[in-house]
Amino acid sequence: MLERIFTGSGFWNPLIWLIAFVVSILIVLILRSLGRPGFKREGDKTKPFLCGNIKDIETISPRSENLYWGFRESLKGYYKVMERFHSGDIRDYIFWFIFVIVLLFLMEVL
Amino acid sequence: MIQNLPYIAVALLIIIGLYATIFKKNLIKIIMGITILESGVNLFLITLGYRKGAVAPIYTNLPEGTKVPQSLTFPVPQALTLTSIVIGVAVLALMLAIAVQIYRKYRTLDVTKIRRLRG
Amino acid sequence: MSEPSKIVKTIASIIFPPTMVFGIYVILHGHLTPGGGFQGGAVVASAITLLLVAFGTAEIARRLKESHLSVIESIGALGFISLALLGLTATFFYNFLAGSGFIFGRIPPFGSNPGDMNTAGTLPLMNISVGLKVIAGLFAVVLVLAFVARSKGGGKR
Amino acid sequence: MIQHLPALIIALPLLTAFLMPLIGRISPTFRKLFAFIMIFLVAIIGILLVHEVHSKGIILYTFGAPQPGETTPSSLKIPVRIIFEIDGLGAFMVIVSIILAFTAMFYALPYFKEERGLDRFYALLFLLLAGILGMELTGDMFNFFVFLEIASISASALIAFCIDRSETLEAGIKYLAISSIGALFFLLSVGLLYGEYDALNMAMLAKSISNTFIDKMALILILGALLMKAGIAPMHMWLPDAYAEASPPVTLCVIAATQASMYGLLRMIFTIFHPSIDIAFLPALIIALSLITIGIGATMTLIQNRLTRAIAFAGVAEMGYILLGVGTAMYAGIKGYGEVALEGAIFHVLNDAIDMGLLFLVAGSVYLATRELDMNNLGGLARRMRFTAITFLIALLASSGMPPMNGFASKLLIYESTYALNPILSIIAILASILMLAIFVRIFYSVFLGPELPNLRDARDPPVLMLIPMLILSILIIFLGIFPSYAIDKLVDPAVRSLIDAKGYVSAVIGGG
Repeated sequence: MLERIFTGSGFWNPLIWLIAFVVSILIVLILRSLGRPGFKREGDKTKPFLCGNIKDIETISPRSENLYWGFRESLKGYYKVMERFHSGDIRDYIFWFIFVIVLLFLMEVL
Repeated sequence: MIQNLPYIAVALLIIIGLYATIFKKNLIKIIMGITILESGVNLFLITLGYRKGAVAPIYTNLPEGTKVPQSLTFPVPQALTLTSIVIGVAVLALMLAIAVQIYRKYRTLDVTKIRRLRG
Repeated sequence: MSEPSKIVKTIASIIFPPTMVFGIYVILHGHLTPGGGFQGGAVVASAITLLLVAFGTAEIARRLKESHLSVIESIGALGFISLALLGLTATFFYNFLAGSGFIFGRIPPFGSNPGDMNTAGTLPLMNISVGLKVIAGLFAVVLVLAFVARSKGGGKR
Repeated sequence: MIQHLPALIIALPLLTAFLMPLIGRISPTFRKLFAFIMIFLVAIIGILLVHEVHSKGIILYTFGAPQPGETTPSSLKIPVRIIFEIDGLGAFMVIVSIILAFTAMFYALPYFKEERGLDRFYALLFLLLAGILGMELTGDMFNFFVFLEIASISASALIAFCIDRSETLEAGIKYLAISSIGALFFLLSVGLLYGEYDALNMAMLAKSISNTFIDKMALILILGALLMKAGIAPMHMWLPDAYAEASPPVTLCVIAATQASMYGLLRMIFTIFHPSIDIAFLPALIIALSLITIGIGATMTLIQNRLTRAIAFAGVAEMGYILLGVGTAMYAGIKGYGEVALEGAIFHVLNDAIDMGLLFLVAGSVYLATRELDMNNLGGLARRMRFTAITFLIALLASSGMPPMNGFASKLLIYESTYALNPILSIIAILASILMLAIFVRIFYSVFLGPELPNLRDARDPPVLMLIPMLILSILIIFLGIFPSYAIDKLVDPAVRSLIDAKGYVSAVIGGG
């Protein structure tokens, strides 16, 4: 079954993609098998290095609101506007609805 | 001019309703605004079906000499309006019921305070 | 909340029967005159609401359980939808009684006529079922809102 | 019986909804069984109907007529009765709604155990299903309004159903207020069109609409109302509230209602208004709105801490992709790459429904296991909830458009066609899609990975009955991902063809060319 869909300028065939995926996984496995066979996982070799005196390292993980902190920090101004925009006020919901209709109307008339 | 009076009333009702929904803070007043808006739309539909000097399209005991169907108003907009009124009652009842429950939980009907869902 | 005065109670009892009769009239004559299931149902429900205002929520709720109302409502809606389904010999909502000579089956003359109850086929039956549904539904709404209002008036929570 | 399918598919949910309060008095188990049997029947009828449409073309059903196909009474030459008209697009939407409603019902049966008033819940769910299906099948403008209102009323009652939490009430009244105002504007424009052409039938209107000012006004009002109902920015704010606060089965049905509004938009634009109405700025404006929607949806997902709310904002972005395809098709006309864009948009309706549905079902399972939706308090769930984690992974890959999941196929169609229109559009769309993937990885990490939290030790996968709907949707995602041409040939292409053939839609009702 030729599973291809044409997109106007090309086509997309998931089966070819799958074959490529499997091939690349095979390549990765081959590369991995080329590695040093005598490597041992025990000891402190695989543990991350942390400075300071942190206890219970196994239970600490960044909480959801700290992830992508940099992204959020750099777009602070944008998000401030967005939070004011999503005010949760029911009147704003209605206002924006009317706003879009009036905008459409004015663009048509003018 | 006089035949345009209903349309002016429609425009006024819709504007009043929208004004109430956008600028009033009380949830009940917003619900009233929606109801006023709905009356405006209903009035518009009713006005569409009007014909000058025509009588209601009820066949029982029509006045003598009525021409059918020339001197009857359009029945379809009236049916539409009735349906719209029924739907309006359902919307109103549900909104009031939810508003009552909201008052119980939030102890206020001020929409600037009923906004735990934001951001 | 203070008890409504005797005047209110008396007037409500006097007005209640004519309002009921008028509502039922509007439902039954829905296919002949302005009105129908919804309008008549609203009138009847408002008559019951009048009693609710005059005699208090507790008294009415003692006699009319909310679960009964929901059953009546279901029966009304079921009647409506099964009448529509019965028309499936031709199409959904087909008026299979009209002109059949059976109940509500007489064909009215075209144009102005004095109005005959025995016409219009399934429409009066549908009006009746819609009326049942509207009576129960509207009154349930009023009853629930009245309960809520009372529980707040008592200063609870 | 086969010619009554369009009526039965509406009548059965209605009948079930009205029977529910009576059935519930017998026994709760019987009620569950009854609900399941009925949804199964509705699904079967839907599939039969779609099969009929694909084998015979447009199906007409005239209510109250002596014959289902008798659209115009013998004495008149205009359609006066309410007509259901089901073409390829309607059939496609029936499939989408039925997939969502079926999985929702399947999921709801074990999800709700102890709550009161469950017979009302099921009644409203079936009523909502009837409303959605009615919107998709009807060929009558006013009837569309009625079903729109039925769907909004029952959906908002369902959203506000769990009145123990105050947020559900807030979401419910916001949804109801905004959608009733939207529906009133729709009604206003139906009135305008009726006043001008004395017709409510869509085919009749499509035939008679010309390029007058009143027609443009009507189109603007309809567009505003339906864009709002489809959750397009800047009118999308109700959507995260409603999706996030409703229980997962309800959310699935509300997704179906949103997609039905998108269907309404397609129908209004391409069948009724497109050939004759000429508003020059409209396609550009639609594309602009869709880009705003994609941008806001993707970026707002980032700062959400509530799991369902984050998914809901991703859903906003997905609606933006659909609208982007629609806008491109409007801009280019339905030929060449415009047709590809429309194909992508319609295929994305199905994919979006399945992906979002699965994400919300997973969120529901997480909530059921932990009673917690704040992602700050979640973590390490993959150890205990393996199946849920895997399905979430599948759904996140699909909804952020990663190959070989289904989302990629439809998004590729949209990307390439918008690239033909303007490369910048498709670059923005691809960037937003990458951002969505990054954000979903964050959600996946904070919910399922990381060290196990002590208070979540006894989290478990949901019971088997709830796993089945999740499994169904996952299999659909993978199947549509690996064999997209199957869905495109069988479902999407008939829908696109029926949209292109607006004249066929008209002549099926009125006759003639």
